[in-house]
Amino acid sequence: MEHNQLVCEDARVLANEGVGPRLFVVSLESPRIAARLQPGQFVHLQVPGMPDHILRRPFSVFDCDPQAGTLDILYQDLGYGSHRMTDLCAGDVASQIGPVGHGWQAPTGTERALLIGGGVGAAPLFLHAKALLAAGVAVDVVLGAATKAALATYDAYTALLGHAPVVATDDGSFGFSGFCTQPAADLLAAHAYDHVACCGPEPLMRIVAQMAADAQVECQVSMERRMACGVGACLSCVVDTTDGKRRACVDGPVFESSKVVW
Amino acid sequence: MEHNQLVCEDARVLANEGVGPRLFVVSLESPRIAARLQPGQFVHLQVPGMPDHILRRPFSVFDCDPQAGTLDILYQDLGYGSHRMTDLCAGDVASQIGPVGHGWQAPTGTERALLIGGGVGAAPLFLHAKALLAAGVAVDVVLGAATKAALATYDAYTALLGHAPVVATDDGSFGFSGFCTQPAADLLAAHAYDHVACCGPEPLMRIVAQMAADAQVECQVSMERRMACGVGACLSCVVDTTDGKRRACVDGPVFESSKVVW
Amino acid sequence: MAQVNMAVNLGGLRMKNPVTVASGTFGAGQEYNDFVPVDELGAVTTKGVSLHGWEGNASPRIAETPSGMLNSIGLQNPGVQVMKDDYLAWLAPHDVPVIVNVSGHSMQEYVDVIEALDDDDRVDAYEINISCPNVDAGGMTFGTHVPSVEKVVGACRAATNKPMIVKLSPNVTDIAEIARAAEASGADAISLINTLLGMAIDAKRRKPVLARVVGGLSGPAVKPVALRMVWEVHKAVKVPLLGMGGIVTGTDAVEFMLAGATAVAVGTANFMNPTATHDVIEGIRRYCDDQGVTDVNELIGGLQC
Amino acid sequence: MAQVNMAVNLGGLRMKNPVTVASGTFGAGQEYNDFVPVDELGAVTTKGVSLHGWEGNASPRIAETPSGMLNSIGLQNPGVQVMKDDYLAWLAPHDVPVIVNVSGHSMQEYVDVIEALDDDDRVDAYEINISCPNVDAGGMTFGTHVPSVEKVVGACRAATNKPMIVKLSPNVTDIAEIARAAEASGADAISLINTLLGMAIDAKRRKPVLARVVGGLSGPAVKPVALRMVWEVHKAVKVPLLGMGGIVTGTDAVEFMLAGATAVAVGTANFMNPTATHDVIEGIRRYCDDQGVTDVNELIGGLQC
Ligand SMILES: Cc1cc2nc3c(=O)[nH]c(=O)nc-3n(C[C@H](O)[C@H](O)[C@H](O)COP(=O)(O)OP(=O)(O)OC[C@H]3O[C@@H](n4cnc5c(N)ncnc54)[C@H](O)[C@@H]3O)c2cc1C
Ligand SMILES: Cc1cc2nc3c(=O)[nH]c(=O)nc-3n(C[C@H](O)[C@H](O)[C@H](O)COP(=O)(O)OP(=O)(O)OC[C@H]3O[C@@H](n4cnc5c(N)ncnc54)[C@H](O)[C@@H]3O)c2cc1C
Ligand SMILES: Cc1cc2nc3c(=O)[nH]c(=O)nc-3n(C[C@H](O)[C@H](O)[C@H](O)COP(=O)(O)O)c2cc1C
Ligand SMILES: Cc1cc2nc3c(=O)[nH]c(=O)nc-3n(C[C@H](O)[C@H](O)[C@H](O)COP(=O)(O)O)c2cc1C
Ligand code: FES
Ligand code: FES
Repeated sequence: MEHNQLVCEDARVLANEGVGPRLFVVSLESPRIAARLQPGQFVHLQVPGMPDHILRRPFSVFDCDPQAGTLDILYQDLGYGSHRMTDLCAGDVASQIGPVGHGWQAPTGTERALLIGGGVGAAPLFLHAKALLAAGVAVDVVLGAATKAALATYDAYTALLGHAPVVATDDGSFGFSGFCTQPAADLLAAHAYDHVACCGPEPLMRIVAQMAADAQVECQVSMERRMACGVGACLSCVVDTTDGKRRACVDGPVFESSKVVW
Repeated sequence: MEHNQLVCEDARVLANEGVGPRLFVVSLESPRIAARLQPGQFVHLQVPGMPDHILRRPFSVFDCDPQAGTLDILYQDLGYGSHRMTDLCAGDVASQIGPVGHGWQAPTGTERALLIGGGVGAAPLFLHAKALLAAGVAVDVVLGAATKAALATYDAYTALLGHAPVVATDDGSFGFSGFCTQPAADLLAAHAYDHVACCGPEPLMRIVAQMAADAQVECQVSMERRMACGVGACLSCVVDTTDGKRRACVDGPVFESSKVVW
Repeated sequence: MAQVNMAVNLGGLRMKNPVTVASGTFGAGQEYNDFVPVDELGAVTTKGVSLHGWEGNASPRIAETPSGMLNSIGLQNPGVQVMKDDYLAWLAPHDVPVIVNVSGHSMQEYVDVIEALDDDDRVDAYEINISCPNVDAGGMTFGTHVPSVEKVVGACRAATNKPMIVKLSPNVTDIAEIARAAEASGADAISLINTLLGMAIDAKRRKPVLARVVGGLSGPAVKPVALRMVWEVHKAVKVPLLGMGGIVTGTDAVEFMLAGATAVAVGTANFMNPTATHDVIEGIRRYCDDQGVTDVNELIGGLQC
Repeated sequence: MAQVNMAVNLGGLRMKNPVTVASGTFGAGQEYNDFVPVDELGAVTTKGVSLHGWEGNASPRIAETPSGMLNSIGLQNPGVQVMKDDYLAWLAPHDVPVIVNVSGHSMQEYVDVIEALDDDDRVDAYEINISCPNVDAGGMTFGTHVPSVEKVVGACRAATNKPMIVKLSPNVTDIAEIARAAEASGADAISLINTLLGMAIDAKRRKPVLARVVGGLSGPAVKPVALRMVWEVHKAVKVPLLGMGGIVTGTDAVEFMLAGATAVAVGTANFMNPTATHDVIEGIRRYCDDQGVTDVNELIGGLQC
């Protein structure tokens, strides 16, 4: 693997908007990171205005425009730092390290790929879908969310794919009523895939990994761990794999699901 | 002494402006404190946006409008918290405890008073001057500063007194060239005073106290100490007095200078 | 919404809720009464008192540190007589149990303080401070070695039948060992932690910030150490614990109770927010409501691990 | 503006400036090389290494606390062979002294690690970690009692002639006593502090945040404790000190030097700011310029009190 050069850059907030229940998209001007970001990589962001909280927060990049030098993060307000992020205004500056980690890598020769995103897990798959489509790969997308209003990426995926993604909501307010594993299983049964990529809550990824294994399709998952350094130095973020404990930040966040010890 | 009822109030910033080198005046809407504040009392302010700095900062009130419910603080940017204060904008909110402490109390029957303010020490004397003038007392004011630009209260005193205060600057850029103790000594020699009030660096107050003692004039000084609670509970702010260690926050900040053990 | 039972029993001291104040941060309640009527508290804990009073240390006595502060007050106090004439007199009409924090330069002085107070009905319990890092004689030196802990606690025990809380220093290798010694010597409850010994330096002036050079660290910064020690002591002794160290919110207090504290004390947080004690009490109540806890005693030692 | 002499000598280890990294927070330099070329450092200190490597503890391994963090990594490391083949091989072309941080579950393992490394020229010094709070056997248990300190340090001393730094735990009653034992047993330098034992609790889930329940506290929150201990040890021993604990800025580093440290290590601050080491070096230089200090060695123990 090539050495993935990291930068620490003061990103300027361009916009920060609510896109669903406790869901926000922040757009950042961060040209040096945007220029080199690969699908599935993340940034390690220092949320401004909370100096008593010393750690950075890792966020996947949802969308990225290398020419414009901008990137978008889809985030959920679920704790102290992500709540503070909702206060960010255009013009604010936040330091971020990136692009971090090992992203999605569909096997060479992939013709059809299945992407499954649960909750904000839909975000890091978007650039993957973009790249696959650009490479001529057929892409099916399944999105799961608690409720219709939380399907924050639905329109973006619809525009990208040229048709709506398959959708499941826990409360049945839109699309399939129930967990998104069901439509994913249906698709897996219906088509011949070379590649599955999944990001979302760990139980979802575990089930998808099992389904893919049963269907003998290569499968990748993006793992979340609490991170201190975000650059591979501190070993705070390890994931149990068949190769031992590996760092989610730089050996991942994307791992072959067959290597993860769930 | 009557019990001085304290409140803790969210004050709204109305304005925050530079008035000299590293000198600022912040105006706050703080109706419950403004309504009861006595000259020489202070507020114990929580500077917003620095949660890793847990202590409040004490600031004397420079001017106060009980009807409008507003008060002004003259402050110097000289450390972490006061530097953060320079970022305050209209609409920001800062919690403050007040009105704290034992203020100036000219002896009954005072006919002529001498007020000596060094640096930002000019601030807490302003309301005292106002009250004395309103009570028909003749008031002479001496202000000392490093340089002309730092005489931030000059105009306010001029307007209040109806004439310019006596001024000394260390660099001779305005008024008497040198330490303000000289014009103060001259005034003390020239007039019969019943009361001297001084606020400024401790060396200044010590000299003034000695001059007043020599002239046998009653003299009060406002003492600065690092403060934790600001309400009399923690004993972090004690001043050595002839009555033992007394709390600057509630037994002071204004003390009879004859009682202070310098 | 069911009414939550907030009452706890701290080694014989009945408290209407589990929240008292950390000694030395709240006077005897009077200074904060404008913000929190002292009757609201589960108990009030006084500033440490010695027999004839002490002057305390020189100024500066405090320094601010990241998420914390250092103090070197040095147990300034006016002595037992003023405690009775002023503080206890002011407290008398209030419906709140009083814990008197006891200091001494010698073992005998601890006993003398207790004897001077013991027939006073306004004193409901003692907190024996063998952990103050800010005095040269007595204080922490008593609290860091088993034999001296046994001696002081044993002597105090012989002097009173009132609930006796022993306050431990965190500046030790093995807090559980010290706690067991205090328990074996007659403590009805154990309080912890007192301050961690620390220091601040003014680089420009090349001088210590505190006149006394070193001081005691308190505030949010120390909470992880305090929680760990409460948990260790909870596993080591049977007597109830009074937990403290960096408690600012109701959630912080609940964490201490889950780690094994029967009651908690709010200290440095009072300086940050003068209604901190009130807010902590309400925060505990809200937590219980949200979690369907009907008796706050269910939380004590309820950590699952 | 005169050129400041930044070079220091840490018990025989020559450093071009007084700044190294705290073990375990910087890998062996490779991961931070995009931000701070490792050659800029006065020395690089590796993550702790054991003979055949350890798996470390379960996740979650970290928790954020007020102005600090807890970690319970548990000395995960791939063992001496990988240290040589990978880390030292990567470091070899770089112009920076290497301090290898040595761990063991037993006294023998410390010695074995040193013996396996001692004829490797790429190792310039050892830091003997007798203070890790995150392993069940060895680690901190060696560092909290004089007899075991003497044994481990003496055995390591017999195994090498290279500069040997002994790293102390702050979780002790008397740090000066432990430091004297390390010095008497052959330490060329003493480093302190390792992490303070702490704990974090998730009140909602009623569970510890860390899988291992307790962990080591580091970061700005611990700086006052670290400074105090450096000062106490400086007064107690003659060997030079490597100070650490919450250093974020050049001013922080200067404070440690004034308290008695010959060199300093930047740890948790790297996570906050990946150029922290560079910024600390520049900050020390700027302080010296501003204060008219021409040799950084003038600062060591320069506190006036
Ligand atoms: C590689 C990676 C990519 C991520 N991408 C996104 C994203 O695109 N959008 C998004 O909304 N979130 C993402 N996350 C999760 C995000 O980092 C956490 O939600 C955030 O750090 C929480 O910070 P907080 O201060 O709000 O929470 P805290 O108040 O610190 O904690 C709140 C809760 O969040 C959990 N948490 C804290 N840190 C992490 C973490 N690093 N990983 C998982 N859980 C954590 C805690 O256990 C706790 O339950 C990603 C995490 C990783 C590791
Ligand atoms: C009763 C009282 C009234 C005051 N009125 C005013 C006022 O009207 N205008 C004004 O500009 N300042 C006033 N001060 C001083 C003001 O409180 C300090 O300048 C301020 O707290 C410094 O905070 P900081 O975070 O900027 O400084 P820090 O970064 O905390 O420290 C910077 C320097 O300020 C000193 N300092 C810190 N706290 C205090 C303190 N409480 N008293 C004295 N020195 C301190 C420190 O020793 C240090 O040298 C008053 C102080 C007191 C006690
Ligand atoms: C200013 C101050 C004064 C204190 N005085 C005493 C005291 O007199 N007796 C005592 O036992 N503890 C004293 N302490 C320690 C506190 O009671 C408490 O143990 C410690 O501060 C930790 O709690 P906190 O972090 O909530 O403040 C004092 C602490 C502070 C900050
Ligand atoms: C994530 C992490 C891992 C650590 N690993 C080690 C280690 O392997 N060996 C060691 O001696 N100290 C280790 N430490 C302790 C640090 O080297 C240092 O002593 C401590 O963190 C205090 O410094 P700081 O506040 O600057 O981080 C570790 C600390 C952290 C935060
Ligand atoms: S976060 Fe430090 S190694 Fe992954
Ligand atoms: S600041 Fe607490 S008594 Fe004055």
